[in-house]
Amino acid sequence: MGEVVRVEIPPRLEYLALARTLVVAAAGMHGPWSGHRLADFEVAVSEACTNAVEAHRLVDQDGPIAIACVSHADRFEVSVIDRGPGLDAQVLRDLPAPSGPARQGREGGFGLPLIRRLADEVRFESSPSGTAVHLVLRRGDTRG
Amino acid sequence: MGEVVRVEIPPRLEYLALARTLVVAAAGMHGPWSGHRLADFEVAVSEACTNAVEAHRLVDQDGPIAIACVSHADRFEVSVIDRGPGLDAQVLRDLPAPSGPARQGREGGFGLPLIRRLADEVRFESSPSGTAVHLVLRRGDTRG
Amino acid sequence: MNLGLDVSDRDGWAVLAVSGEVDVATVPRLREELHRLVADGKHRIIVDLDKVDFLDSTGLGVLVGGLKRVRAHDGELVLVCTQSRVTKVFEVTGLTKVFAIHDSVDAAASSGG
Amino acid sequence: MNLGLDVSDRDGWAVLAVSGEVDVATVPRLREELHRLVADGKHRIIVDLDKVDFLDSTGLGVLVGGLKRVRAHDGELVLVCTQSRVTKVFEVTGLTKVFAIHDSVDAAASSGG
Ligand SMILES: Nc1ncnc2c1ncn2[C@@H]1O[C@H](COP(=O)(O)OP(=O)(O)O)[C@@H](O)[C@H]1O
Ligand SMILES: Nc1ncnc2c1ncn2[C@@H]1O[C@H](COP(=O)(O)OP(=O)(O)O)[C@@H](O)[C@H]1O
Repeated sequence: MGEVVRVEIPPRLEYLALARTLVVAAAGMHGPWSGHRLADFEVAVSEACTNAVEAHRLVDQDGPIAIACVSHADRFEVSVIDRGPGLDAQVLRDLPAPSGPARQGREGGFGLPLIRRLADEVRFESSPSGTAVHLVLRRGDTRG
Repeated sequence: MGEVVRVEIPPRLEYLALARTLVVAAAGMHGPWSGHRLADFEVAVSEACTNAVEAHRLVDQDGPIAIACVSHADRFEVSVIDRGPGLDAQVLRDLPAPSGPARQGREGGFGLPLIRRLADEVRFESSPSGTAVHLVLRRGDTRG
Repeated sequence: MNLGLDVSDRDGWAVLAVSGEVDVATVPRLREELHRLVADGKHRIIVDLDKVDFLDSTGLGVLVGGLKRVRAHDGELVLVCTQSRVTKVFEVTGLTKVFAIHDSVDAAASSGG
Repeated sequence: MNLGLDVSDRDGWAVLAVSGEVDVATVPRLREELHRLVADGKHRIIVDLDKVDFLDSTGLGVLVGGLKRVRAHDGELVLVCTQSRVTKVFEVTGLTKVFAIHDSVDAAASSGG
């Protein structure tokens, strides 16, 4: 496993920009990433962090949200770890297609679709004591 | 106590720039800081991080170095925490004045003098299992 | 907060030039500004996103909300953006079918709207 | 690595323009470049630090080392810097008494050296 950079932020929206800055700097050290792939990935990471902050709010959890970055031979991986209520498997299953008609009527709910589309791979690990979202940026992928 | 941002980096010099970026972003959220005081403080923090990386090398410690940022009512404080061999109290006592003649003959050893001069306050806590350097940037200080 | 908002007029359109980072922390100011414009009777709005460095899902949501508001007054809300890092989030959410996205404020102002 | 080095000639001086961040990770390249210049017989060197965003103690150390090397050949090493964030580290270490620091490459090149 590669070297890990880990940052912990208070569960407040004001810290999202800082988390993004850190992730972009860490990924930049382990690039290069073609085109705007890192910029796309940054959006996915930011959405996951937003959801983590909102998850902490739901359960009045003041503790930090952790963001861990690991560079592997084949990929750069960011894990966003919260201590919120956990993510219902149903939410993930019910997720409409990003460009489906259900999206456009609403003002919210674009987060998970963006995560799915802008990261090369996403894994959710969830329990009633929290959620970890693992976002993958693959090397050698020239999309973007 | 204020909110804490904490980052852990591998004990490698390549990660110092990332640590600086994080500290400057965190301090920037809790400013404003007059003149180039934050830039000066950044140098002090960077020197403390360099020493931490070197301390890990001395004892072949692969574990992370932690950098914690806390904003208090009267100050912004950064703690650089390593698991190196500890800092001899003698080193701190023997430290020549920054601009003393002993400095200028050597190519190294400007680190601790810069830390002392560019942070508003410094505290060292050390034991054989590691060192914590606490660097303070005071509010309302218009030096700089 | 790293968000800039600047309002001007152009050929009967209100031009809202946005710069910096639109995220969940800064988006309330964008929402307020759009609501204020509509309340002031500006129902033809160009949102210029060309100086935006970052745009997240809440930014999309506020723009969709703005579009609904002006359309309720038979108005229009169109976008200006040439940066792929920003247009990408419209593409992957299917919103390129919902918004007219122009290359410049000039092109937007002379669009049918 | 975020360090730029560019060498040129000016009125008998070698001008080493440094940009970006000089820290313990990037400083080996600055040290090599200075040693190479001296080995090439350039003993009058202007180090232009005006585009430097960050300079730490190891950067100071390498400049002190460079000064010693050129002086061993009866040469000179002078600095250009107008940015207070960089000049500050020279001040607090007393190195403003050791280095001549000029406002521009022109001023440095026409200095006694
Ligand atoms: N980390 C998380 N913990 C708990 N619930 C989550 C988490 N991430 C997402 N969710 C759930 O998934 C839903 C959809 O998220 P998203 O697509 O980002 O849209 P929005 O946050 O705008 O509702 C959220 O409303 C929330 O119920
Ligand atoms: N965190 C630390 N752990 C152990 N020793 C330290 C630490 N920080 C500083 N020192 C000791 O203090 C000495 C002086 O440090 P410094 O002034 O930064 O100069 P330099 O690192 O160039 O020798 C170091 O050589 C080291 O022996």
